Amino acid sequence: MITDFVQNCIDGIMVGSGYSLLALGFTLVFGVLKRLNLSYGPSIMLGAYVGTWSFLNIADNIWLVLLTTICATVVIGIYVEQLCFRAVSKETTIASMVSSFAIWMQLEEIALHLLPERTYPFPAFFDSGLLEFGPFTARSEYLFMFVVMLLLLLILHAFIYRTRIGLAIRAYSDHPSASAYMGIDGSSVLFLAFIIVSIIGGIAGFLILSADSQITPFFGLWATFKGLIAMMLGGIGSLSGAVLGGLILGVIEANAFWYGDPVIRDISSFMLLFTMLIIRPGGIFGHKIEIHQKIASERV
Amino acid sequence: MFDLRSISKSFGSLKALDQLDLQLKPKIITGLIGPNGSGKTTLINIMTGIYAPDSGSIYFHQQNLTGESAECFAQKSIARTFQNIRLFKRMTVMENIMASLVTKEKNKRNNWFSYPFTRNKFNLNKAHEVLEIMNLKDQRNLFAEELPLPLRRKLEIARALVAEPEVILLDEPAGGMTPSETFEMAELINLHVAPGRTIVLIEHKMDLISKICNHLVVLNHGEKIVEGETHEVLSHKKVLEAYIGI
Amino acid sequence: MLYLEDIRTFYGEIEALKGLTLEARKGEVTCVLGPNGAGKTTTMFTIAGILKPRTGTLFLEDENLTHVSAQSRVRKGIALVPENRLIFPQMTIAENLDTGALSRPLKDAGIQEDILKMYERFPRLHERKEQMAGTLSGGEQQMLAIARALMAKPKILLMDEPSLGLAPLIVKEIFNIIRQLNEEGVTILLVEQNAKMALTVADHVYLIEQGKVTFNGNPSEIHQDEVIRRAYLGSEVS
Amino acid sequence: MLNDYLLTVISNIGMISMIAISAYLILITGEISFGQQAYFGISAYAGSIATTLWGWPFWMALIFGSFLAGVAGGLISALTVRINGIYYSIATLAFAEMVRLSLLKFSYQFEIDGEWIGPNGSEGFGEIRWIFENDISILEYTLLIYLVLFLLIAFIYLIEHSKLGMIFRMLGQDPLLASVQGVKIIRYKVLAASLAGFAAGLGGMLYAHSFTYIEPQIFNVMLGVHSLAYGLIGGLGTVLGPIIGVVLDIGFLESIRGIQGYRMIVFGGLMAVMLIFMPRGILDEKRVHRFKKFWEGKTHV
Repeated sequence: MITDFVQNCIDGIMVGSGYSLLALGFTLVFGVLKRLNLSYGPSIMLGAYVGTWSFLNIADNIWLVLLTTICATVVIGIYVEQLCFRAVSKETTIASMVSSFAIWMQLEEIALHLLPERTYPFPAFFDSGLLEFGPFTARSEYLFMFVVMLLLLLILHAFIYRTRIGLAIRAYSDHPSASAYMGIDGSSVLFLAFIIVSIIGGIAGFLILSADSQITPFFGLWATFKGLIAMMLGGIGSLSGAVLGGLILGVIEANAFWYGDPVIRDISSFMLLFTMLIIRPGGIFGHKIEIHQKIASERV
Repeated sequence: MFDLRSISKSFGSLKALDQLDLQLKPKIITGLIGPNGSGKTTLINIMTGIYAPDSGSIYFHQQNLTGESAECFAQKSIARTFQNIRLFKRMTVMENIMASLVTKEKNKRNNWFSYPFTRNKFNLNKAHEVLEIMNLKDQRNLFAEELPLPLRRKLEIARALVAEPEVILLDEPAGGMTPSETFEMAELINLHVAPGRTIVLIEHKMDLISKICNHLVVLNHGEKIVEGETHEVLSHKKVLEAYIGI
Repeated sequence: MLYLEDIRTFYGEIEALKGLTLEARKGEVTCVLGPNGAGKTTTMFTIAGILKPRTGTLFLEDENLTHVSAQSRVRKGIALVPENRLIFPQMTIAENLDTGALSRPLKDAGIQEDILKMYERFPRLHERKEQMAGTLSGGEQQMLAIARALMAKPKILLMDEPSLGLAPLIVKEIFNIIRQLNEEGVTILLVEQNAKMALTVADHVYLIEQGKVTFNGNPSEIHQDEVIRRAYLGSEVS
Repeated sequence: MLNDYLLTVISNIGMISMIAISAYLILITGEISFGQQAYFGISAYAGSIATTLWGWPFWMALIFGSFLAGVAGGLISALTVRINGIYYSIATLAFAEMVRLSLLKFSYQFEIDGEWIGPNGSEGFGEIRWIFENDISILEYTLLIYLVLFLLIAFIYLIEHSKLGMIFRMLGQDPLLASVQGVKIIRYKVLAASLAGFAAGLGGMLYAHSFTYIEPQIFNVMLGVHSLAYGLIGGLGTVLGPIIGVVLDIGFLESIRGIQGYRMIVFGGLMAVMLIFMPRGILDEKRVHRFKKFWEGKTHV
């Protein structure tokens, strides 16, 4: 009984690390823009489609797939940034969000024109295998994904917290007007953030899909949902919150799946999200200080 | 009538108001002055229910309003304007004025679906009256965001006036205006806004204050330092000290 | 050092600065006084490049900066301590200081050293260096804002109402810091409402009203309250 | 002349217009709901159960389904009054997905004429035979849809020109200012959400009876976001805005054969570009006002 639970948690954390990466992408962009980019998932999906296309039509080389996936995701990311966020005026947050949804539909259809079948195989790094650790097991491709995700999280963390560019991004998302006084150029921060987030998205998409070893057009919606839920669970704008939110989502899903079925798994994650938004909108790890700041900024 | 008893309010580590007592005198213009950050706007926000005080109590006509919502304050016939002008941007001047009548109509026959609300004779007459007073008649079909700043300030006052409130709190009604516009505003307040009403006026332009206020309250660091007749207060030593330093 | 000539700045259609001419000399504290709405903050924003003047010129040490962006002006040596401090509330104090050095070239090795110097100057910041800046008190936030601006190694430090919303005792402390900085050779342009405090540190004073300079001279000349009284409390009161 | 395909497109426009109006009602009160499809779905299921399993008359079932959807809308709004902006949007999305997924688990079947009829989880709910049993042609049903749509538009039009409409717009533009004018914000937010739920419910119930088969997958987030987009394209200045959006998408783009297969690329791109220049749609408040003034000027002469 308890071993089942522990096993579920292990599985959940492995899958959850993928959610964490997606959530990080959402959080970074939302922190900088203060607007929601719905087309993040679909742009990763289209990027992965381009990767699959190159796998099928150019060469059977995993590194080529990785490279094309990342490059394509970055290009699409820039397209979204220019069209939905730079061009649309800042006061109309609704317009940006709906515009990013419009691009979502566009990306999905482009993907279907690129590869019209329902599913395609996505290359895996190596063949599936079951590793045993005492009473617990882990599938090797998920373990690999988990380890790479962890590495990526560490690199990203170091980038955001240890480099000057990371510092500038954080300063801008913390207080855009104050950052202007420090000589930070807002629009280049925005551009940079989109590129970084697209690279993360490309890698995350590649890892998740290669563990699944197949790709479908539903991946866009799936990625947007999982990323959004994980971000909201952890609390908007907090990087560590996004990581933890992803892991928690993974663990809950794995357990709900084990004790229930796929539908119960999905219901439970949405139920968790809904109740949390009502009871604690700031997220499980939302900073208290954020609330203070909100009060201060609302001073009439 | 308006009675504030030892009101305190802090924002984090900043003490905006500290044990402040204030009794408004009815039917005159009370000027509220003090250097930047002395708590004037916070006080107005407390007097309109936007903030609840951390401690202390608020009485209006002997009725305890402490902790009530902004809606409740508004329905007690207290109106206000904002320092950073707040208008319904995507409504016309006329609609902005009508918006103020939505909850304060005295005309009982005009119920929910009395159609159409914005063409109702009773409301229209009232709105036109106010537009006439504030010289906004020619702009009545413009959108609020299309107006230049002085007219926006006037529109805010018009919106407050149309509900025929007992108390109007004016937060820098001449902020950002030129001397001639300020002069015009002073005339307007004196002739049309003030008669028969209790007015609180926050203003930095001392010319305006000394021209139209009968009574002054000076705040500094969230405390009331001086209160009294305008001319006495302005030549009070403490006031100058508050403004130009310790 | 810094020279503004005939600057006219507009907020939309409102002319906030109507031909402002002003000079800040090297190594001095130049103080701009004036009532609310006179255009003090607009002056600061124009110098920092956040607002673009419609006409006029701005020189920093013989270099014309009139058409230079706000980002490059920080690099050229103009640092601003903004009104209301505007520190980054969700970053630690150490990180806030780091952001100040963002305008310095990447290879500048002295950054860590300068941070240590700041801690030496403001021991209270040192004690709390891993704390979120939003949890600091008003006075500490002001110190942080000053330290952050100094991290850019500015040629001239602009300070916009450093005493705003602070208790009298802390205001004194802040002005002690300003005096100390000036003694160390930092050029400062100070905008203040608290005239009395400002005059204790000023080498040169400008009084602005309605976007124009109405007085320009030594603090000793202005000390005879009359001018200030007129500017702050109106002309009708004697 | 009016072939069945064309009639289906026209009746589709009518039914989708109702959920678009529902999203529009929330939009003018200043929030973005990703979850109006939930109310569409609730009413589709409830109304169909009422006619098919309980044998209720059509009109009663229509009111019942929509009323249930309205109550659900009000309830969710009352639960979420404390949150706004992105938090509200995500909360509505979460609720809608919960409804959709619960419908996958929802089974309620009766044996009628030797056949098991009723919703059965992911297999959906077929045999909603009201149209066939009463021998109603597609044309007649289309007319019925447009009668309901007309009544709905008339009702919303009335509301928009009454005090209530003014209050909704006040809430949407500046809630704090609205409360300073004495508007009880929570009450009207809940009211607007109930009305929106009701409007979506009308569409959902009619939809189920038009297609005779529904499944939870129909009520996914795509439906909700589309209905949101219709209002933003058509314009937030008048209730006719969302309908223009629907007509543009379903009527116009679907009928151009040349772009078959590229519809979303064209529509998505068009929408993104349009939102840059008209962030509040074609018929935004300003254009509506100008049009009214122009019209008044003409009639006065």
